[in-house]
Amino acid sequence: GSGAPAASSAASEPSAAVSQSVGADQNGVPAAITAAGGTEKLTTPVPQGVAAEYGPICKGSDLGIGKIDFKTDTIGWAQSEKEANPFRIASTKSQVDAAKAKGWKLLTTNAQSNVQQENSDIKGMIDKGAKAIIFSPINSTGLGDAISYAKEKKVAMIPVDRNITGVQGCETVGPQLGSDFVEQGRRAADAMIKATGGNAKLAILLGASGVNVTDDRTAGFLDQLKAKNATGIEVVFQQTADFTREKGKSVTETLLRAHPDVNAIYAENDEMGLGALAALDDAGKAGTDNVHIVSIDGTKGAVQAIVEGNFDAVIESNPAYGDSAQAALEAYVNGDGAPAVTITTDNQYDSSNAQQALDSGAAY
Amino acid sequence: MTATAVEAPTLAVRALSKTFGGVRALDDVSIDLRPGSVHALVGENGAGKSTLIKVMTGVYPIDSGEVLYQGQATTFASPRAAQQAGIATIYQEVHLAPQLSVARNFFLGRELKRRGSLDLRRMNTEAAEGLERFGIAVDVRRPLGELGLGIQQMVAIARAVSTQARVVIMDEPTSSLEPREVERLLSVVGLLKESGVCVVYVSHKLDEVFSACDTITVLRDGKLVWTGPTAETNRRQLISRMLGRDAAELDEGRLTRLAGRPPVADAEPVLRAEHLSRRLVLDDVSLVVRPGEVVGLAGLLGSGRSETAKTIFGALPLDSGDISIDGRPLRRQSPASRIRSKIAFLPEDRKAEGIIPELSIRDNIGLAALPQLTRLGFVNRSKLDAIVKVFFDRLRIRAYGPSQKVSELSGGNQQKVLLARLLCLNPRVLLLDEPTRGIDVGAKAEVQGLIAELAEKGLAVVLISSELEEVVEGSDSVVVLRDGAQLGSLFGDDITEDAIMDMIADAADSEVAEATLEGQPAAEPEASR
Amino acid sequence: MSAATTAAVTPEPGRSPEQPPSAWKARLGLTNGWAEWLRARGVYLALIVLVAYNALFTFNFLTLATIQLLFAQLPPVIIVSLGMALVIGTGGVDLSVGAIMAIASAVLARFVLAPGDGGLGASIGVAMLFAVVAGVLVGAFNGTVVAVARVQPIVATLGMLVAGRGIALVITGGALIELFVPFFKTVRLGKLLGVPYVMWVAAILAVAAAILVRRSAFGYRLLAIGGNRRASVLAGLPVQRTLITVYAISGGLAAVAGVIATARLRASDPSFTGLLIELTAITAVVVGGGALAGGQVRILGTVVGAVFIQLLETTLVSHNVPDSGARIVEALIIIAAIYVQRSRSTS
Amino acid sequence: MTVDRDEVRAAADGSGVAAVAPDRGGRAADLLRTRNLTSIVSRNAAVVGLAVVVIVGIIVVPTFGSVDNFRNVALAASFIAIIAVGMTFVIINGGIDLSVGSTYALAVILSAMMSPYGSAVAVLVPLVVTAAVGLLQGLIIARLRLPAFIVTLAGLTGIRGLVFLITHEGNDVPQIPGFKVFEILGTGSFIGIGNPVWIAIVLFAIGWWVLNRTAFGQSVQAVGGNAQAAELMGLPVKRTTATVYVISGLCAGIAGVLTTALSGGGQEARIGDAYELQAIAAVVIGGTLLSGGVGSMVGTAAGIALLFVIQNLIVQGANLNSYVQQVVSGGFLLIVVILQATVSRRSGKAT
Ligand SMILES: Nc1ncnc2c1ncn2[C@@H]1O[C@H](COP(=O)(O)OP(=O)(O)OP(=O)(O)O)[C@@H](O)[C@H]1O
Ligand SMILES: Nc1ncnc2c1ncn2[C@@H]1O[C@H](COP(=O)(O)OP(=O)(O)OP(=O)(O)O)[C@@H](O)[C@H]1O
Ligand SMILES: [Mg+2]
Ligand SMILES: [Mg+2]
Repeated sequence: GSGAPAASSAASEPSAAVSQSVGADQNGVPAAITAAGGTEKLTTPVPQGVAAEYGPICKGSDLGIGKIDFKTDTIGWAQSEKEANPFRIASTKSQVDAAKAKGWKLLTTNAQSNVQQENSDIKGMIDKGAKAIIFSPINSTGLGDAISYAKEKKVAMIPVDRNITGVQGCETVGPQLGSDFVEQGRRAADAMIKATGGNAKLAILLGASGVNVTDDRTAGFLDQLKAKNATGIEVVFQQTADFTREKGKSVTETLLRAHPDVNAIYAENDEMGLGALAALDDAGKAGTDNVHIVSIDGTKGAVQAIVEGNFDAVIESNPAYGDSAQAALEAYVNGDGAPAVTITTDNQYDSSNAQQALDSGAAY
Repeated sequence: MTATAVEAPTLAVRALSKTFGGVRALDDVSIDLRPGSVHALVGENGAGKSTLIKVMTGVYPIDSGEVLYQGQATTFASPRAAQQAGIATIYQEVHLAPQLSVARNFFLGRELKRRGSLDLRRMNTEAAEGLERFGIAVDVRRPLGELGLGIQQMVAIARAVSTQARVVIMDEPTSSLEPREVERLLSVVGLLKESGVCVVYVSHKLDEVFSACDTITVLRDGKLVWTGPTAETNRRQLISRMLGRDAAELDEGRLTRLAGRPPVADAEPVLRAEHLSRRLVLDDVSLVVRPGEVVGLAGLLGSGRSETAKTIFGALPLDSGDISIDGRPLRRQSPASRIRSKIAFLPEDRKAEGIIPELSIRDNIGLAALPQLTRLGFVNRSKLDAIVKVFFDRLRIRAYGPSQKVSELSGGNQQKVLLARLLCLNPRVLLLDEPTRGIDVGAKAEVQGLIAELAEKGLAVVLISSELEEVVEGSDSVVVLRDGAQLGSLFGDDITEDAIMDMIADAADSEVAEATLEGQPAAEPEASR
Repeated sequence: MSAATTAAVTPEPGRSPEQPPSAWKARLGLTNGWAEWLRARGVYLALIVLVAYNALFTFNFLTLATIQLLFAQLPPVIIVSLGMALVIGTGGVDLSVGAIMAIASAVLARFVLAPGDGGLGASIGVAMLFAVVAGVLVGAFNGTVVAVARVQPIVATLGMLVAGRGIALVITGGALIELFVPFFKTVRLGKLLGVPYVMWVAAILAVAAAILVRRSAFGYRLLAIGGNRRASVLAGLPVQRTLITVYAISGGLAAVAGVIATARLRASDPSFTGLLIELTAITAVVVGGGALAGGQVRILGTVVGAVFIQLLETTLVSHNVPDSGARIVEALIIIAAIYVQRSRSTS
Repeated sequence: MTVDRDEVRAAADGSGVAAVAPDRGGRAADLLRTRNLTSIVSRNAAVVGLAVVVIVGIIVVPTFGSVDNFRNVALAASFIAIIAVGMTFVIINGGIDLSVGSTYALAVILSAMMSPYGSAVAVLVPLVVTAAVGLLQGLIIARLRLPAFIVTLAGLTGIRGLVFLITHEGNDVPQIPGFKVFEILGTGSFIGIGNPVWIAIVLFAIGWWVLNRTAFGQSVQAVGGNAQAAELMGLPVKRTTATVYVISGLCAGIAGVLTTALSGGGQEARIGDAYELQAIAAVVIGGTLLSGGVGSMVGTAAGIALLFVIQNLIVQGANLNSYVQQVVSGGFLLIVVILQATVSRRSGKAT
């Protein structure tokens, strides 16, 4: 729970951008949110660190979920992917730290990117007596089995980070807290346009294939280029680098041979961006004067790269849902309820605030 | 039905040729195989007998020439096609599916069914009956692989014979059988012949050929050198045709009788293997071998001869027993340590336990002697080549050179490669399990001669052979086994085939007697307890 | 050994009545004619075709820089494939090489990191040494499980594939660790005669492996065990020792690859270092003419196989083929490549 | 090593054919009895292991023994269990199928894609396609005699590529529009146990029957033991080999359809990643030899159960972070296979 408050201080501009683009969207609601069943935007003033809230206010009692005594009952945290990259590490750490601070009993599992495993992890924790599950869904649709089991067992379900598709309002799961990946892509496009002045030969390092984060970040980025009519930015290359630094490096090396004229790279996560930077460095092309880099996540390494003049901008994808999710849970089961969908504020770093983010610890 | 020479051939080949790489394995061969007759194919190792069979039955494609089946030019696309057309073949050294039960093997490919499901009950009964015909009474539900090689061979034969085929081809069916089984097999061959089946019979054992076959074809270097009725030839002529040498020349080189050397009883034993026991396999077997002595192991299939040799060699763990060389006890039970103690072992199952098929003849021979040929971890190739050359020439291995792959050799030549592997170890004790299995008359004489020669040089030899004659003629003393237990020993002139068979038969009788005597009372107290 | 004595003892007897194939033909593997020869070496042909395609259709391909880049990317794959070739030669397989790369990388990181950052502050030389030792030990463990406990290699090393990466993550504490080691720059960019140092390392290891297989007693044993393990036991070969050594070598080579990969990335990334490299290496061995059943090792074929696969992937990336298409094309080309070189022993 | 259970039982009863050579007396009978006993233990090492782990689990981890938990473990295991049925055939036949994870994903995606056209289409199209994919690989392996490992490795890559292709690089996550009847296959249950579990049980029974009670099953085993010998014995080696890959593809397809039916929604295109390794591990833990010829369906069932019970115990019993979990499950796998190998060697044929 350290990231969110710190981030919010620098959040006014980007959060405005969120509202703006939400307003600009066809239905007025981003795809991920529609999918999550949030239909109407709440007009109540949003708290710090929250970009927008949607849908009705959910209360656990609507699903017959009883009150939880957090001193004695346990709750569960189901992580979707290995705690291998900084995002996942921070994400789990945030849940664990928040629970520890409150003195809650938290079980944790990790599904290692396997959706069946996440289903059975969640059900396993329920069998073990967890009264509520906070979980990071592997994808937006594959957890129907675990969700219906939880419903049957009257266990509260709080999805974080990704939203669950195909549920309406609060009928199936409790309040959802998430980032808007499409929006992250759009903001990356904005940053890229700003960095390149609207003229560039651009390469995209895609995330792992078949993952909706990849799709959203690509779609948001390309849509925004179109929306902003940035015809000067020519996308000459799109290859997956699997969200890893190693692939980011080797794909960029090949890219530099096949397309020596590329002068901008959009990396869909920081790791790939840093891999690209390593390749550029070996080729003597590091630095934003040579090749512009914009990436998404907001890890320390990438923010440091801004400070060193190698990255132009980093769009944050805030993993720290510990405090907010646990607060939402408490409100959902014991209090007055929480909004069906909460989109958190994602920060954005460039040369103006990178050093500050490092100093304050906002970059994770 | 009676066989008459005028009957049309069931199966015939015309001008058949087959080349492997540079080697001409079959060269313009034409043969007629008639119904109701038994046709022998003989020839040296590597003469092309197996190749002929494989080309006829669709294993190898035909290079040139044709195969006529029931008067029609036929090309079998696969062994399956040949089998379905009514040609049952027992290929040389082909193991069935060792993990399946005997009965399932017996019916493999033509399973009996009841309501869509295998009729195991009937398969078991009928397989047991089918094997009875050959005097094999085993539990047909046991996995085949648990049985000795000889039994496996019998199952393969019984399986082929029971398919009601028009043609039955047997490639060295008796190589792992001992006399009693051979006799049974030959009587079945007789039955097949009477019922009009065309039988092709390949063997290196000329006695079998003369007693069972009507027609003989001799192959040499892939060419047909002679074919004719059995009555028109004799043993010596046949051998001279096979080897391509004069009959007179043959007489000089002939060496079959090995025994009759000066007694060696007074020398200190080299090998002492005493009270060898292994649960359910060996029961207190003892052997003592002196330098220059050949000790034969005799017994029926599965009597534990191979196991005795393997335990001495450390390849099969012992429950109890003492083995010593020159009075020094051997403790570590591993082949490697036995080889260091100068014991060498020739396994009976050359394919599974002997050759390394993908390696060259040179490497196969040098394998066991590597420690002596290695300096600083590197193999001294010139030394290796020199040693290999010695044995390659001495054993007359038939190949285009030591660099040929062993898998490309005929069975007999593979056997010689294995012998060479043992001999270059300079052993003091030789354990030979079926050393002449599947090798031709010429080579057999050579191998037998070699054994005698080695014994004369002071090696201690343990000889296992399913050919009783070989044991009788070659051994200075014989230990007779049955069911893993030692029945007794025979020495010198007492060693005769009859003596051995009598010993085994007596034991069988007394065992039956014991069982009937002890069986009843033994059960009583148990029940009352 | 002197050439004279070798020549003196190897004349072919030529006793066969047929004209035996000449010795040089046998030595070149030409006994079955040119068509077979080519077929058995289909991987060279496949590589030539791929290079020709690139020369014609890939922008900027035939340049020194491109070749140097390829040489910089290749060594980890080649080195891992060498070990894999030896293991496959014994009839086994080593799925844990990627995990061992990760372990080596993690050990390296723990050693070079300053004590303040939770490391030991060792010099890079010491760290690399221990990284390789760690790989050898893990390999030896695999070998022991295979040889002594007689677990089937694929499962034994599958267990290590799962556990090994976990161990690497435990060593680094889960995260990627950036390493600022000046020596890594030499590893990445240093060249001798225009060829990157790392490629020299790979080449030397390949030559060493070839000598090991063809000349040493160990090589003989390895092939014998792969050809017929039971017969090798009965021939008195030290089967267990040989197998353990082979897996240890494979582990050691994987560790060397792990060190190189770490230097390339300037970071230890235990989650992804060497991920799935085992499949690439197995493919390289098989495309290079090795048989999974064991009994033969083709070092040159393996190296060429590794080059082929790496170049194939690079080609697909250079041409910006979408992931879906790239996977399909890669699958088809690999099947085509092994079809071309299909070993004649199968017929 | 594959004497059937009932055959063994019959032998123990003394029913059936005269068991022992009359002239070999009691020794052979002894021998038969002991071999059967030890081979029962060795062949069922996985079953024994499973029993031990379950009993220890129930005692040590209180929540592990609940009915709900067992029900959930069974449901979670059922998908890979179904894949493992096909894998058992392939491995006994002497091959391996690395493509099942991708084939499974293909079925998952196709089933959701086809669901707008009705339940029958959503079930049948994926099955036909996955059977065809299996057939294609089987034919390449059997006819062109290319190594199964590489062919199915290419299958793993290529089929995943196909999945990405039909989902536009994974951008599409096809959904089931509304409720479709076939979802019952996944979500329904009978006497409290989920339908996928029942389907898995039925497939195991059929698999056992085919393997041990049909001529095809005999061929599969004989070809796996020694393909060359099987060829010479006149068995349809190529047809058998191609067929096992069809079975494997089909099983992966069934598992995929059930997954879609259970989730009621679409899945991402990367689903099923590394499932092949789990299936192979289960088969091998079950005592099936990768060298072919020897194996059992019961063993595979126990192997799958063991894998999932261990995984569940890790969740239920300890609160480990993800990489320690990995070390524990890899270590467990190693321990199980080492024990398995040791037990079967002790009691099986001594080498
Ligand atoms: N697959 C093969 N590849 C190369 N050469 C072969 C192959 N099979 C057989 N040969 C060669 O063909 C010749 C004939 O072999 P074949 O097996 O037919 O002999 P054989 O008469 O059956 O001998 P034996 O009595 O020893 O079984 C031999 O020189 C052998 O080396
Ligand atoms: N007639 C039989 N009935 C039952 N089991 C048998 C029979 N014959 C052999 N066996 C089994 O086969 C095993 C292997 O026998 P083994 O081959 O070692 O004996 P052997 O004396 O060397 O005979 P062989 O001539 O077959 O080599 C024995 O342990 C025995 O259990
Ligand atoms: Mg032959
Ligand atoms: Mg024997």
